[in-house]
Amino acid sequence: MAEEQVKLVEAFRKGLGEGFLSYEYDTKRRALKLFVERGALTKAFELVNEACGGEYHVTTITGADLGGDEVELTYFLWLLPQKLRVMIKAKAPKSDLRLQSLVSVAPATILYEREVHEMLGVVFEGHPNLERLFLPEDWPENVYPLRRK
Amino acid sequence: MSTTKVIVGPVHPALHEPERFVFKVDGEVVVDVEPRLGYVHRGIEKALTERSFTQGLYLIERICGICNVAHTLTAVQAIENAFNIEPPKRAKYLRTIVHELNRIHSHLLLLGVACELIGFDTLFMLIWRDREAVMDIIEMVTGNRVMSAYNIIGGVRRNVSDHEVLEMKKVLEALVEKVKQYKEVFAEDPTIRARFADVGRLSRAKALALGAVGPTARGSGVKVDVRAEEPYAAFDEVPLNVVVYEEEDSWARLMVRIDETLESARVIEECLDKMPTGPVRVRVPEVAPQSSEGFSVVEAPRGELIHHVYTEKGSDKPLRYRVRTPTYANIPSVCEMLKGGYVADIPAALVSIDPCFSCTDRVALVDVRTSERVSVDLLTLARRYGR
Amino acid sequence: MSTLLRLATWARLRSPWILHVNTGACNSCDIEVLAALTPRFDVERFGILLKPSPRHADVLVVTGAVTRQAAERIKRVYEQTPDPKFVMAVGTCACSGGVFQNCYGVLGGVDKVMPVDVYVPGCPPRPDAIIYGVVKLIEKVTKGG
Amino acid sequence: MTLPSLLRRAWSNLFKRPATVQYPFKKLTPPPTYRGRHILLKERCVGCGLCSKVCPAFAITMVSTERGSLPTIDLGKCIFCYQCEEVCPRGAIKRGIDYELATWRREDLITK
Repeated sequence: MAEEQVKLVEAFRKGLGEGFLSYEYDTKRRALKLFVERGALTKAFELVNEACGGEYHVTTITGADLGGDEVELTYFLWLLPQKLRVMIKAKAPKSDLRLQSLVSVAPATILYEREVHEMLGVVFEGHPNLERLFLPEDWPENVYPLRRK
Repeated sequence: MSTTKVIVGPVHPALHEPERFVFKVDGEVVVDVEPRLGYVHRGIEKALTERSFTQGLYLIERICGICNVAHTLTAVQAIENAFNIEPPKRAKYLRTIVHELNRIHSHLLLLGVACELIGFDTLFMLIWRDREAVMDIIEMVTGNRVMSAYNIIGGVRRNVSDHEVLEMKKVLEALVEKVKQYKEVFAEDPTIRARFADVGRLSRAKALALGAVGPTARGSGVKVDVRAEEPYAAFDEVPLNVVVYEEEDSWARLMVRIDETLESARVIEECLDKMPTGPVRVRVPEVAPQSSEGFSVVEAPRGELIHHVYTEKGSDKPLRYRVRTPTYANIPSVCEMLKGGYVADIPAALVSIDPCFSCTDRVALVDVRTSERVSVDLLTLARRYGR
Repeated sequence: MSTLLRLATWARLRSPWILHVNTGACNSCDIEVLAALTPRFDVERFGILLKPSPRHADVLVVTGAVTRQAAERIKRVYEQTPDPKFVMAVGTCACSGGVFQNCYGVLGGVDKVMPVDVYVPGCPPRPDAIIYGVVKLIEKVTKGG
Repeated sequence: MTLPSLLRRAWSNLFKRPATVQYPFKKLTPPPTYRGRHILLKERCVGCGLCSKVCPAFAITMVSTERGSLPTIDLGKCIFCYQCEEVCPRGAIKRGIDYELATWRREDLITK
């Protein structure tokens, strides 16, 4: 792990406190995985923003229901000055699928959050418009195509 | 302020791409844009979890026909990442070559279509005539003009012979000459300057904030290119010059594509020279050897493309497969670009992101709901206002 | 066949105007249809023109598997096309659904929604294979359109 | 682009062969690598059914005949990926370059 990565992990540890769970480093893909509490996501994005002076790019959000009781969200980021791939991971239990919307911090997440909402039923609090994006108008309510039974 | 709603996105004759945008216009100026996606949501991500890795690869290839090589390349790299296997070196070079050939064909296609949208049919026909040469080599190497079915997990399907290498070099050399002429036309021609320069502005700050990718970002001065920054396949040995234009308009985005075409041709030639001999594929297990996750990021012709896969030990199907296509990432930016512009400039701005709507899962057709809404297609729009 | 009808058939064969409809294709068939119109294959030799409106078209060239969202709309396009109309299903997806069979968003081939006159399989078909489909269509029209 | 250079180009194009091919009057031959209609060598087939299992488009079905179980390929479903050629242990499916496959009826696309 290079100096830049260590710095970011330290910033997360200091800034999030309890909200920061752990980290992993994938040497082959040169990617840094950071596991955080779902409540700490907004703060995490602010820390990233600070670390690279606003020069970062939100690649995508993956929502995955892997069969357990939780839905895993992965935020893929690319930090331009550090040339660093960062994955921020958070989990939300299926009984309470609520997260803060990150649109105010990172406007690029606007469509991704809508997609995760309609495919998995995750509610992003504070999102300006959580309407249907891909599914047909006659698709039944509360049926999410990518949920596992 | 009274606004009228204009729906764009019926049967789309120029791009052969279906989409729908609702524009709120005040006179001639666009005030707000609202994209409606998902007319052709086929449910690929779900279907992928129900098919084996090999079968899924052919489905992934058909997410988008134009950048199919980019899709399969990303998929095999993501799966190889999850399986923890390494393809042979020659296979990596061959992947790069086909990937770049695919980029050339895609960029020439877009440049032609852009010319047609502004009514410059001569250049459209000329560019498409020369594009056929690339299609011929793709057919020669992979076995089909468009759907290459070339990348597989653990390598590529077919080796190239020395004769084919020579043929490729010859065709590319001729092509580069022609593309240089087109570059001159694009840079100087008054028609093109009048229709594309200063249209669809997207500032650097906005491009970053809205997550623009590929030529859209590079036309706004953001220096992001996955090939240079997170090198994959053979790009760690074949250095790439990233093309960046600072003009922040549609013209800059088209110029980025022309320069990239030339750059791709150079990369292919370098790859052909440097390519080592050896096997082109390794045997891979049919079922996932471990429960893990893999991802891969690739610079597709339209921008950064990411696939993310979760595997489960002992299963031949992925647990979750996620695809994020470049056009999807560019939609917030294109909405921003169109705001404040004229109605007549909509096609010129829209075409400059090279929208690939089948990637993004949709189709739109004529939909006249109420009498106050007007339904027009892009080409008529371009013809009516543009000439 | 009356003289008038024969004249109409003759005129139709001289210039079959086409409308290209994408019902959820992956674009590869679409670019091959477009390639058939450009200099290398140039179907304008036979008076074939691409028209943007269904009301001007004689032949509907349909590419792609029919998705749930597009089914309704493609029916409307078919109804708007003036008689006599012909439908060409270009590509494997339009013939049967291809790889997209069993996806939740996909109904199947074009023949689920409207009658098809010529099937052109291929993934994607070469432009010359598409021209061959046109030849087949013309054959069909002359034999008893 | 200046006028003289344009004129020079126009002049040189006068003596070039036209870009348009003469299809359908003259048949084109795709390269030998082209993936067209399959050639099914029935005498080699042992009826293992691997091809029907691997087919991503569900185009191959095994039909029992008097010669045992044989595959039939529905060209209307086939995506010409030739994964079947790759898995066949006996090499009973071969590449063909025939691309003129258009028919009037859907049933004609199913090879017997």
